[in-house]
Amino acid sequence: MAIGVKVMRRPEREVSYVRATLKGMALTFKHMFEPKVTMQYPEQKSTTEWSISQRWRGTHRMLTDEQGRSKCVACGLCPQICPANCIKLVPGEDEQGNRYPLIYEIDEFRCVFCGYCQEVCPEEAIHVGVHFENAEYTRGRFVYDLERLQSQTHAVSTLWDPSDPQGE
Amino acid sequence: MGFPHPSHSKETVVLSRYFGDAGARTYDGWVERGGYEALKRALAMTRDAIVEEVKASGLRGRGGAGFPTGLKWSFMPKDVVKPHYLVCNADESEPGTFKDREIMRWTPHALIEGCAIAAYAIGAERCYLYIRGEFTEPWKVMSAAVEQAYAMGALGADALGSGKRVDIVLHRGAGAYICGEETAMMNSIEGKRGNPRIKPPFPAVAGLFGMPTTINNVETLSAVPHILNRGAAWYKALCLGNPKSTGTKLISICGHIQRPGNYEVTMGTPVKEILYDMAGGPKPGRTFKAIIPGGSSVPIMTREEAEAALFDYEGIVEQGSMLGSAGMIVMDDTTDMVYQIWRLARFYAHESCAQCTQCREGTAWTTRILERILTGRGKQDDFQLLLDLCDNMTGKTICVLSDSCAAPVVSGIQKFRSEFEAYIAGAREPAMAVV
Amino acid sequence: MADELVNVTIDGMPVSVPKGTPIIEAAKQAGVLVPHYCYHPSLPSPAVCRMCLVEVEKAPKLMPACVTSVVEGQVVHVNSASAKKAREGVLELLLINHPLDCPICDQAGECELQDYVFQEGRAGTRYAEYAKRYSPVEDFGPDILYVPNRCILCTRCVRFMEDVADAPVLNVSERGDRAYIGISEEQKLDHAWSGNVVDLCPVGSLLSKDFLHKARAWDLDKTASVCPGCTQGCNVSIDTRDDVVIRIRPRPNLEVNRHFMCDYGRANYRWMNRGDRIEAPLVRDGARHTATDWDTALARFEQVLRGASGSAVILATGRASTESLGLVRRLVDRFEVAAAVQVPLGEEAPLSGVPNLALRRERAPNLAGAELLGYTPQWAAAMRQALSAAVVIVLDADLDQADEAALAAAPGMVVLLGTVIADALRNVELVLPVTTMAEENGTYVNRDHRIQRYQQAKSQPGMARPAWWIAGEVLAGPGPSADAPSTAAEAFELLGERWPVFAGLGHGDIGYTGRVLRTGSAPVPGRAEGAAR
Amino acid sequence: MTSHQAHGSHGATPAAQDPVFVGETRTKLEELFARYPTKQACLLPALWMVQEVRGWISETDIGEVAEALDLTPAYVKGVVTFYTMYHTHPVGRHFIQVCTTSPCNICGAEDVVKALLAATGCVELGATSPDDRFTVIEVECLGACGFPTPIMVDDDFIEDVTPDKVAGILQRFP
Repeated sequence: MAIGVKVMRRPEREVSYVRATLKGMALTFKHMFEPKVTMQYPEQKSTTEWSISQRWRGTHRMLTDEQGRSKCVACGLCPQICPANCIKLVPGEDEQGNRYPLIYEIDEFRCVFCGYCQEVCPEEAIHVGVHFENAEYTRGRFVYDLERLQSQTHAVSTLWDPSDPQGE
Repeated sequence: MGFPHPSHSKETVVLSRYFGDAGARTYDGWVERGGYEALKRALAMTRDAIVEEVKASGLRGRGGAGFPTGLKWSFMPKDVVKPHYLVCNADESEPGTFKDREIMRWTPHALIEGCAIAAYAIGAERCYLYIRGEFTEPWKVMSAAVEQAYAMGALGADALGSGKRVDIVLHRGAGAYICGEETAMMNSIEGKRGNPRIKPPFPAVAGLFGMPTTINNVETLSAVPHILNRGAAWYKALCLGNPKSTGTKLISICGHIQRPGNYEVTMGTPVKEILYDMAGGPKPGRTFKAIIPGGSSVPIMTREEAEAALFDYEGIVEQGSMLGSAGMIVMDDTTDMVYQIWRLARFYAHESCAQCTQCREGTAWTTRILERILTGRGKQDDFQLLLDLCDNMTGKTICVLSDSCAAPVVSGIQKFRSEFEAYIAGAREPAMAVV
Repeated sequence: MADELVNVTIDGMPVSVPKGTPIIEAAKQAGVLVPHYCYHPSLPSPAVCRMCLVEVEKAPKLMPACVTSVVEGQVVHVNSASAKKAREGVLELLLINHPLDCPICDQAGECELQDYVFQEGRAGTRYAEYAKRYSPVEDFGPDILYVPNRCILCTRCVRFMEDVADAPVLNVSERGDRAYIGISEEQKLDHAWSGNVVDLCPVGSLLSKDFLHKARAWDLDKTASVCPGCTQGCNVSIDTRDDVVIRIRPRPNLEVNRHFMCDYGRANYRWMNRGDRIEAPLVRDGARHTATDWDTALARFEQVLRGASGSAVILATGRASTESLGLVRRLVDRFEVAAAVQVPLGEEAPLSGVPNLALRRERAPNLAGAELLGYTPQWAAAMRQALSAAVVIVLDADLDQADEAALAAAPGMVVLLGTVIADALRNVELVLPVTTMAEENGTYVNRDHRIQRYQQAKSQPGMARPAWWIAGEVLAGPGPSADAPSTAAEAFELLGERWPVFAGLGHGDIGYTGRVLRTGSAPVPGRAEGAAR
Repeated sequence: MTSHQAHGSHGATPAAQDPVFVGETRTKLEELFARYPTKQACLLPALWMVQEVRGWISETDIGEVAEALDLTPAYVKGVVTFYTMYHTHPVGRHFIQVCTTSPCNICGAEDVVKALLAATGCVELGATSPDDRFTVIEVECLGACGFPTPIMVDDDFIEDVTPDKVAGILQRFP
């Protein structure tokens, strides 16, 4: 050799691709038999290990009484407390002289999901929901009227309880 | 005398001498028995002299408060520039008391005489005699007597030929305990709801129709003729040791006792003597458990307390209660104290005039709590609640009706707590069904 | 005041008040509010709510502050432990039968029960196991509902009708806890001043049908104003929400209306919310009007005035402010002028318990002010003259059809300073949008020559401006001018130059309770200190 | 509560009637005016007169009293409802009031009430018996506590009533 090339001698064990491949394969195979963490989302909504918190604050739901009427008495506290100003409420009076909401609309686009409306509601009528699937075809559909709010069926949020700060 | 029983030797019979004597009801009969002498004498005296005489006698209001009568009269303005009124309180509605009723039934002219003297003494243009609506018989007797007194010239423009005017007008109540309270009575006479008024102004300044007014009880006024006839010194001497309480007092005794009725005693007589000697003691085989000494509005006394007490204004207070209107309600060992206290609370809830919040809501709530205990649903917390409520009802309202409701409840809890406990613990059968 | 003064100490604060003052009023001066329900400064006090019990040193028990007069050297503790405990007790009792319906109660937010319970009531109830008293809502009168469940029997309403209105159509019925406010089947609560019972009610027991469910109290913006209903000039508060007038309520002024106002005044607000308003200046361009800017419009106005000669007529609404009437009057000073204000007439309805207080026949709030400024109420005469005048200025007057037709046909120049425009007047020379009294600051002079200020309660529509601004700009001449008034207060100061009665007086001097003008004439009889009995 | 609130089983209010204050009653009323400084003070006596004539006090009567005394009907109504002895509903021919307050209560007043209800055929307190003969109510203290149990039948005051005496007493009131 005209020029002196230094040939390094590497240990056989460390340069063998066979070994590395096998190692990689072993890992792959190992995962094939381990429990899966991926949830098949649209088909599958929750698993025993994973579901959204009961304190999740998503789009609203209006609860109804036994007769199917909304529990709301149009007291006006939720539009008052709403920091995003997204609740529109016009009170009315029915034939029995009961106060009820003539118009009750929540603009879910404006909503910041703070949950104050649920917290302030003296009748436990309006609730934020444990719900996150909000796709619509038009923007207008995000203004939920009373009928829409009442027809929601998802679970309602359990707000943070100051007397049990650690609790779920 | 112990009407309807014959007079007992330990009684001092002054006012009740003619109880049961139908002859004393007529004008002539009354004059025969020495009537209208005092009025004649009074009309010849100056107004101040009468007031002084009554002051000297030590006579105190027999309606409950025990305020010196002569002193009360002296509060009336001397110069009669506007009408003055006298009101005679014959709205005897305190449960347990029925003495004024007998005075009016048997000796109406004694009362008329007393009214006339008092009216003259305070310069009253007119005396209104407020008789409770339920007293139909006394009303008839009094109406007839007043009519006769007018016809015979004892009342009217020229009373007994003295040239002085004395007028008495009978006014019938219509069923309201609270109208026995003096300011409520004035409202009732004025044709208003019988709501007590806030004091001041006191009646002697602005009372009936806004004019100076004096209000006296039937028994007080009936005693006045005797004082004028026999002198203040005689009356003052009717006293057993305590110079602050003088004269005789009619006691109404009712409830679990051998001889219920009215007894007239000298102030200061031991209560034991009254209960056992005069009224005959408990029914056979029974013992006394509780005594309410002054109509339903005063604290309940246990037997021991009552037996230790002397019967006068101060003597009863010493034993933790009040003389009140001297209507003694006697309860023996068969009595369910919780039930009776509930019954009293219900009485006050029914009679509250609805003005003051504590009384309007408090009496009704007290009744409900006691009702709950009686149905066997009581709780330990109820004691504290009742005491809190009663504290809130005492000394905070216009009149003393709510205090009166609180008194038996508080004293009942203090003295008969075990009976309440028995209901609460379920050791005793509920006295009431849950509605 | 010549009254003897008494020194008392209330919660550690020494105050001097006239002899005979109740503790509750003395406490107000010491800055201490004694909670109360039955007491009201304009009503006789029965001391029945027992809420105002205070501890007075050396007194054996708690004293009701509303009926206990102060005594020299008295030491009062409003917030001592015993007084607080008593109040807590009263609140607990008031609440045992009171429904928890604040969410649907119109009074919520301005409810004295709510306030005091929040302030010092018990946190929980001890009455939980019992059913509350229940009675259905009753219809008391044309505008009043009674909700017995909420009633705390303070009897303010009964006393108002009995002692102030002198028409005892309300009573306390029954007794004990069965008691309620009753009314006879034969009589309704339809007195001309009955609406006051709604204001007097410390809770939501008496409700106005007109206001029912319309707004929550906390949504309302309140503006100090003067009632535009009649010449009495009751002080009011205009309550608006989002620029819409929702209700009018009385504002206390012991010299004028004490705490009251009549039902006519209360209902007289719908015109303030009218939607069909003129929003831009309109100038006639041939046969039709064209909307334009203010510079053009004001220039045209000036041109009209400069070009005309002879007589001028002003036809003004009785609701125009002193500032507007004065400056508009000054516009036509060089003419021979006939100026009239419109004074609709109605029935007089006095409130007998308050001297010199009534809904007046003359339903024009600024009649006295207009007269001081040279206007007369001779409407028909002015109308006749208008048909031959060179210039006619119509200041928001409410014309009938015949007058409109006559004006449209009049030979002179007609300038309409208005809020709305009638079809018949579509052809006048110039239409200038002005604000209503709810949309501007200004003053009214009432029948007793008391000048009182009102404030802007809502924003003006479009380009509308107060009439004094228009007149001021025209008087100052074309182009930007420092002389033109830019506020009502500046406009008011210009009046003094011409009418000495207003000289030396500014809005700041008038304040919020008004001031009687020195008109030189004798004061109106009966204008004593407006004390009720 | 014992009271007159309970609606009697009685039928509708009687048809339009002649006024109460005519002839003799009017004279009596005018005599009353002289005894009090105000007309208003005659309210209680005037209401008693009405009840004597009518048996109870109706809205119409309230109107008439109000007019006679220069008061308003509402005011009079407030007073009428305050006092328990004025009937605001029709009652039976004989009105029976039984005292059941403590002193009488401990002496057996409740048994007297039961006996009276059974003997008169009244369904409950405050109701009128089917033959319109009796109305029984409990009242608070008649003021004859020493003679338990006192009852009042119309204006007759009867003392010492026990359950076994009830039938005999009722016979006296056809």
